[in-house]
Amino acid sequence: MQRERAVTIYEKSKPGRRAAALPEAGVPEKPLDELIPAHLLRDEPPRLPEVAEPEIVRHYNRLSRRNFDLDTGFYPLGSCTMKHNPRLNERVAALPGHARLHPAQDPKRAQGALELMWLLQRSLAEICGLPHVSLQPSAGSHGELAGLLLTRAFHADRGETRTKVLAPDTSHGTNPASVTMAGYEVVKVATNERGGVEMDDLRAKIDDEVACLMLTNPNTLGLFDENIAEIAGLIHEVGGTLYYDGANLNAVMGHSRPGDMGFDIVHVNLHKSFSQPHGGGGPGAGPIAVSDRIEPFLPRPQVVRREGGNGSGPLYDLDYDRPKSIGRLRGFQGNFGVFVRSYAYILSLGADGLAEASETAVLNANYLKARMAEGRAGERLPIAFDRHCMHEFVLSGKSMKKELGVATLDLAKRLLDFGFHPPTVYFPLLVDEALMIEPTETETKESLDAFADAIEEILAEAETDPEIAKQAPYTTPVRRLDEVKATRRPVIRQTLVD
Amino acid sequence: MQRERAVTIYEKSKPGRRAAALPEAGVPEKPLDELIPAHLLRDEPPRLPEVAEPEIVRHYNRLSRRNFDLDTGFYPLGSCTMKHNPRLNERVAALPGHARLHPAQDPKRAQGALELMWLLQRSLAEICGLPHVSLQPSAGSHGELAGLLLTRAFHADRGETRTKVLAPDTSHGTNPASVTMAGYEVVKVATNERGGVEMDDLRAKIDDEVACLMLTNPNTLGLFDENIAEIAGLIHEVGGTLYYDGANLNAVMGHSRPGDMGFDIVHVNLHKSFSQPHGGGGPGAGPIAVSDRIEPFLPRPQVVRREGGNGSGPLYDLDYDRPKSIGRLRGFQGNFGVFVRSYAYILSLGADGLAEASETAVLNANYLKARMAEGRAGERLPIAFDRHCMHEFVLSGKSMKKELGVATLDLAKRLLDFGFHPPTVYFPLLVDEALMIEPTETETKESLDAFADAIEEILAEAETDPEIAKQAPYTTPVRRLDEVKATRRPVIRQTLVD
Amino acid sequence: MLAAIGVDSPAELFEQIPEPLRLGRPLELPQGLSEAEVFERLAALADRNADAEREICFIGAGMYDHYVPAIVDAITQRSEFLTPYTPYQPEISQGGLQAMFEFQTAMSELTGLPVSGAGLYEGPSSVASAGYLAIGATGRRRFVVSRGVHPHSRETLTTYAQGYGAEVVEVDLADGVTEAESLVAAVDGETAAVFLQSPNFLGAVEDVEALGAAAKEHGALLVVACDPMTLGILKPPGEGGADIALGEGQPLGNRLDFGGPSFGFFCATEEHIRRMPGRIAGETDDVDGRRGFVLALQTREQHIRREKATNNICTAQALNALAAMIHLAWLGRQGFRELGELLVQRTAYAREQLTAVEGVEALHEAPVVREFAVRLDAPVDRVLERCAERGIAAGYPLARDYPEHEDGLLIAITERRSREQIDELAAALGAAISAERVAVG
Amino acid sequence: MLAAIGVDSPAELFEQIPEPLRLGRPLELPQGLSEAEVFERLAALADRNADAEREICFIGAGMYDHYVPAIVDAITQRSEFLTPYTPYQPEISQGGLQAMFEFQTAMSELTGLPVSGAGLYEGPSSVASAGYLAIGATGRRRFVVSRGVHPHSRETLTTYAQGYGAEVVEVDLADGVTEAESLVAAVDGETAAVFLQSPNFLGAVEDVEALGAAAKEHGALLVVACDPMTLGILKPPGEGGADIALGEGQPLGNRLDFGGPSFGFFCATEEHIRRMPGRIAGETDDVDGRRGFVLALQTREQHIRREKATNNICTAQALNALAAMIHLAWLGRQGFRELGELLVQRTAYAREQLTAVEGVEALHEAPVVREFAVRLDAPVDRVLERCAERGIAAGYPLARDYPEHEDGLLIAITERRSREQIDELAAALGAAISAERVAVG
Ligand SMILES: Cc1ncc(COP(=O)(O)O)c(C=O)c1O
Ligand SMILES: Cc1ncc(COP(=O)(O)O)c(C=O)c1O
Repeated sequence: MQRERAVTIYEKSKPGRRAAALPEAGVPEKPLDELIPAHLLRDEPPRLPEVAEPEIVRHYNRLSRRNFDLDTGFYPLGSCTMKHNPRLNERVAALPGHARLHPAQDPKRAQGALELMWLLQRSLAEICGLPHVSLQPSAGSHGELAGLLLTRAFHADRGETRTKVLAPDTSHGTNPASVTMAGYEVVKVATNERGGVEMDDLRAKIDDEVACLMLTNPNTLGLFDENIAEIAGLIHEVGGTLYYDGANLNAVMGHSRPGDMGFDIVHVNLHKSFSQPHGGGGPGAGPIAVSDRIEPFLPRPQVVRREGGNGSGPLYDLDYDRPKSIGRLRGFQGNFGVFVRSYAYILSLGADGLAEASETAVLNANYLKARMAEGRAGERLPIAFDRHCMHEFVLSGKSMKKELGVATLDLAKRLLDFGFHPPTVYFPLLVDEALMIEPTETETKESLDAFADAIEEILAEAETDPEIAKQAPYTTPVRRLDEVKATRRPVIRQTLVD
Repeated sequence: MQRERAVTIYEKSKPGRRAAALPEAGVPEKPLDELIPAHLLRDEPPRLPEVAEPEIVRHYNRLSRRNFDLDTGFYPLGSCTMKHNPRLNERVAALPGHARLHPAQDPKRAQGALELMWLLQRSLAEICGLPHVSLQPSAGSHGELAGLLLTRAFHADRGETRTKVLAPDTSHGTNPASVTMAGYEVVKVATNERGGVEMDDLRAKIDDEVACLMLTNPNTLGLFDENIAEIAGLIHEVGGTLYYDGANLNAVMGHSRPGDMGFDIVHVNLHKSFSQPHGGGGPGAGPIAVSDRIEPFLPRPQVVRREGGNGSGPLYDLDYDRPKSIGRLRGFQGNFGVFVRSYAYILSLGADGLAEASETAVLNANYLKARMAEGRAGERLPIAFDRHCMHEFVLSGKSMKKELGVATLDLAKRLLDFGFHPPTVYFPLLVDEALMIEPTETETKESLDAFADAIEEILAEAETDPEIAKQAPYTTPVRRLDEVKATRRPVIRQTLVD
Repeated sequence: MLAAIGVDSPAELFEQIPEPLRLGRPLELPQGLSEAEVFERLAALADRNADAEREICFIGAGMYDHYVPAIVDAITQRSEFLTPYTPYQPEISQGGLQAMFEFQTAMSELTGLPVSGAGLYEGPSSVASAGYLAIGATGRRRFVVSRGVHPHSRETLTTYAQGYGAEVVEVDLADGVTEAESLVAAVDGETAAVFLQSPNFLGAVEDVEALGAAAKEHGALLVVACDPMTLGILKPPGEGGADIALGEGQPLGNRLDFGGPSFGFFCATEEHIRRMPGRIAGETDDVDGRRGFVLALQTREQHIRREKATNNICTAQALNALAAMIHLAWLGRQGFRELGELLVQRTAYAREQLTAVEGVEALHEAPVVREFAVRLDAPVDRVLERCAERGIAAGYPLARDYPEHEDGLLIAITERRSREQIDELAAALGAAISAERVAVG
Repeated sequence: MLAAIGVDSPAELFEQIPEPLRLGRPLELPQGLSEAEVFERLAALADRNADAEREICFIGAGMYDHYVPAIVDAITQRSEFLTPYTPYQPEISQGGLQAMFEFQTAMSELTGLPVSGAGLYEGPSSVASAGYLAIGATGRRRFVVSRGVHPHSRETLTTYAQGYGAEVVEVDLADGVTEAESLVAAVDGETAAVFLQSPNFLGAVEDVEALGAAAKEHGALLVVACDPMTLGILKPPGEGGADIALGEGQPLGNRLDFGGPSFGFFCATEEHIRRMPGRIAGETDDVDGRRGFVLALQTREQHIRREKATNNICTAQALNALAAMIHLAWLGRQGFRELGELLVQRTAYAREQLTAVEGVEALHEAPVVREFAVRLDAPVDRVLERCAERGIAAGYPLARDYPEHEDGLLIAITERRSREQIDELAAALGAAISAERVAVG
């Protein structure tokens, strides 16, 4: 990768340069302060960079080469489902009928867009096994918040107010964060030796103050919780709702459905299971699917299909008339561009293709898991819970750290020199020095083998000289960065002088 | 840049893998050999690679990083006008109305495309100062061939057959190559001490066997030939035609016109002066502009505008009825996609913008020339002909080679380590160890200075240790390659076994 | 591979799912299609939308039909920006991190506030996040919100408030702008934050500084939502005393996309830096002293602080923020200012022409930048219908969001709306209104 | 900068142009426009073309409306492939050079000939270049050309022949294919090359091997033009005895673009490797023994050999050849074959349906792959007009190129032409023909 010293676009700025040519106003002009009172006007234009187009293109081209990306190599970032992003999806999302459609366009003149949203809702409902879908949430954690607000509204509607939300100690950080934002208190539930929910602990913590249990299944250990039916029963008994964090849906598409497991509310990360490119940290989308009893509270507006009377075709519309709705979670109708990509993805794979995708994802994970049980990895990086995994698995770097002094972080950094994106590290929290590995279905056996070989090589190297890993990386645009400084004395914008 | 070992897509192939999903035939099918006799059928499908889409994308992404490109850095490749390629042009060329228009569509239903071609013809005619344009030639050398065939037809029409074509010793290789292909014999004309045509030598070689004189003006030394009017006179006196190699048009747009200089035929490299991206070696286009006396012989079909009778607007059409035409030079109407980009470019810059572009191109060249006259460059790399240049200039590495043992090639290779594309080297032939430098108008003063500084640094380095340059490059995906072997024992395709 | 795993079939791996919970049938979805077929299918759907390429679009209401320069697509479509995830491994994510840093600098310049995040989901949810921050900062649970704030923002704030628990009090508008007295009356010592928008939903430029005084007085935060495209012209909220300036980022480099994905920007005073929601990139050095960028202040975030996080946001809208940065660099300091002036002049012209039309009058006289409201002397929906028949999306009807403005129409201008198109709109409105009058009378 | 140069104004630099030759006035062209305006201008022009997205396109005649997979654009639009020039500096051009090498391998596989160039301008000019090669190889100056060869190729060959000096003799078709006897009669000891095309312009598959015998006998080169999309099905020309196989590359990964840019492919036997036109990439090693690629055999080319070059081509169509390579990799060995089968089956169906229509009959019965010719019992231009009114571009009229087939129509099929569309065409043709008959009688 590109190793030259970082220079910002502001540092390339030269007064008077520019890229944009703008149209003439072409209308009779008036002095600005006749149109807007002077005291409301800005004195100096913001100090944006002054750079001509060729330099802008070069700047961001060079910057791009300082990124590692999925189209360059293996990206087994656990829990993030870094699967291939078909370029077809970008092409269809860019069609003017999608890209230049105004969100406030009269529904009568946006029938294609509304039908697409409706079709996506139906598809997700079938995949999740829950009848009703809202596409509004902008990402997974937004879906979590929505789910908790729905739970609150559901209980309020029955005159109840509850205070607690249960979540396993393996849960993702967004779960507890969403719980607090939704005004609940988190109660942590322990994990048993099989990697599932510790039932006794769960029973002990269940009471009628429990509004909801948030679960990921397969969970963040990549393991399917066999007790899910019983768990659902217990929660429903006390009148709580069961929330399914759908980040791991890629493991079970077409094989098992949250709705059938007893979940009331599910969020789906379209940027994970449904191939929306991750964009360096978004955009994504986190549609939610819910059961009948939750439906009345869904966000407003809802995309509906009205059967057309007297022979005329159906009409797709936005339904605002939802008295029990929790209301809006955002502006307009959601991340439509993401919906287009994900619907194109569903059309491309189809029923069998989706099931096959999950099957291959699970197969790849178990194969890599098997490879990691061999040789040095098997010895130094034991699997946290040794059973067949689903789409991902978690190793522990505890003994590696103790015996070689090489921490999981060091291993991760050394992997960079081998041209791999490291797995998710230090999550889930209950596994010491965790390495969470999700290969996805779009990787070849060769890339899985190459990754396993790299780990073996790094461990061998570490046995002779642990410093190699501890000082890594060496070949990246920059080497290990001082993150503490960035938090202690944060420099979060460029200082500009003029 | 990406330094890993080269692996071809065939070497990544695994039987049974694929990217494409194809539609079902959806029609009643018959056995193939009932439709086509068995002896005309192929036994084994061609051994194309078998690779899934993610691997294809990764393969070509990684390959792309083994290229240096204009959007990464300075590319002063003399005579090639490596100016910025506005992305707008790619956007408009991709509009379905352009990209999916069939070339055999009825002109009545391709009026937009024909009007665009007509407008581009008019624009080029104005820029070249010659009234008639054919867009058919696919590149500059194709335009040269066209020009020579036009000359032949022009003379034949007057019952003459001529055998010789004059070209200066500074001319580009395509000139003599085109002459031979057009069935003429090349006669080389010497260059005078000002870098122009040696008039006495020219006079000595002019006779009524001369069909044409091919000239580049400014020529490949970047110098404008002040005697052009006299030269034109001499050629016309003996009834020859004057051909303008338009590769250097970027120097004079809006400042001086070939037609006004007395040229009969001009080719324009749309991929040079008119910003069509070079694509790693094309596509381009080489439209020709000609005078009235040449017009009857232009290639067929010609785009024409017919004024619409009784109030209806004009109709654009393809005119095949051209009895004296030399005929077709290629299929259909030419590289239309290139026409769209170049017309967009002309619209963007407009009359003043084009003149300004040439002015800046000349200014940048002279500034860099001045920088190269300083310090070590001034001493080791003297300018071949010391006058103000136009859009490019030529230095000689002769003394550098003699005194330091560092050849122009070595300097070029060392520049690669500094992140610059080298100038054109060893051309024009009459300058020893030539370095032909064309910065273009889209470069900033900073990049010109950085280039000059790099040359200075390389020369300083060479004075202490010439080996550094002679062994360069060091940082590129591969180092110096054995080109002799590639010609002696050419391996020009992958050997496949199955 | 099966052998290495030690199973005979992939199906075995799914046996960890209790039999009754296995689907045991194919999903009820169509079978997969070829790329060409999927393209045709989606193109057919897209074809049934009247997008801004087919209609002359005067609808705004928070999202605008600006021209997105070609380099924005060219760069954001590069796989190096398109396909990676959040830069958890900074050593191989310098491109994305530096772009965030450049973006933060730009938004800080636009808003006149020193602290900017790397971007949130979009506008209205950013407003709700400001509410969450205000509660944390003040310990109070009461929001005073001008009805000039985008209706979607107000509704989203109310939705969130049900969760983290806060009261939302609205303040009316008069002559298009926030009623100063009512605002003063509404703000008290329990008020966590005062929410204004300028230009407000009716296009009117608010006197943020004057209105904000009430907040200052009671120690409430002043939260100002704004349209970034107006910040080349209007006094930056930071100079007007805003503690937080935020808004919908779509006008910067993002296409309409029927409402998303875009991004929300969120800027604040130094004081709130450790309460900021979402990612923030920061500059630092590597072990060799080489300049680099990382995710700064991660201790605010959910993956570290979990239930104590300042916000629950994880995946945000990084690519959309990058698009904005490229657009801003393309406009440049002068171009950004000029574009603002172009909007002011064309909008003034449009306002003049339209209010000169028989049956159209100004809904308010307040100063505007790029959007304004009018009253129609005919049923708005019928008029819109007639304009649509002429290929014009005439504007955004105010009835749903402002029952008191049943006859109101909101009209937006961008650099893509030429004088000719504005004149066409005037003609279309005139014709539609008189036709409707004939129809009724 | 002026100071460094030592002039007071840029104008001074232009004084080397004699005053009378300076233009001294602005060009008579409009002034520059903003990006948004240029976009609108060109979009308006594009809007006046009936492209294959608006009409159902059954026109072929050498260029076909295939689906170009999205990854082709995604990759070819990367600046690293889009913006560099010819790889004169191989050390920083390995990407482009390796892609050429992969392309050459693919085309060699398709044609069954060992030597492939990196690509020429397009189809017909490649045919003319083959003529130039044949003269060099044989020292003879007479071409025998089947009238099944694309009319544009024949005309281009004739144009070039005026230059390098050669006689062009055409051989007629019978029942859609080249008349064997006339061909035999036409070939003699002075013949430099025999030119065939299969499938020929009327869509008919020629028996290249049988026809080629005449060439072999007299030591003339056998040059076969072919449609690359048919080479998953048809016996490769190399196996049929071709010395040179070439053709229009557009069907592989290149859009229609109203006729260009596309590329021409050009393959030959080992014997002609040093007479090949244009660039050829070759594999070699660097000084460290690392594998690499360079432009091989440059001693053939104009920049080295000048007037003795094997061809004058310089800038070719590298990016288009790359697009073809990506498309071929995307199809893959099996997909390429399957696509060929799909074309054969749909074409057979279309031929059956259409010739069953009243007033439509087969123009020939020869086997076809993806295109076929019919006769209409009504004026072809009027019928096409009527079909166009129904949004169908029904085909290519043969009248201009084959006066003897005034009533002929050439119909092409791609994977984008569904059964439904074929049935629609049948209906449209039927209706148009009967309407025309009524009209006349
Ligand atoms: C298990 C899990 N839950 C929730 C989330 C949050 O989803 P998002 O990032 O889309 O908000 C993630 C994503 O990182 C996750 O991995
Ligand atoms: C001076 C000159 N003449 C002619 C040509 C040939 O043009 P093209 O490469 O477009 O055939 C070139 C391009 O390299 C050139 O530089």
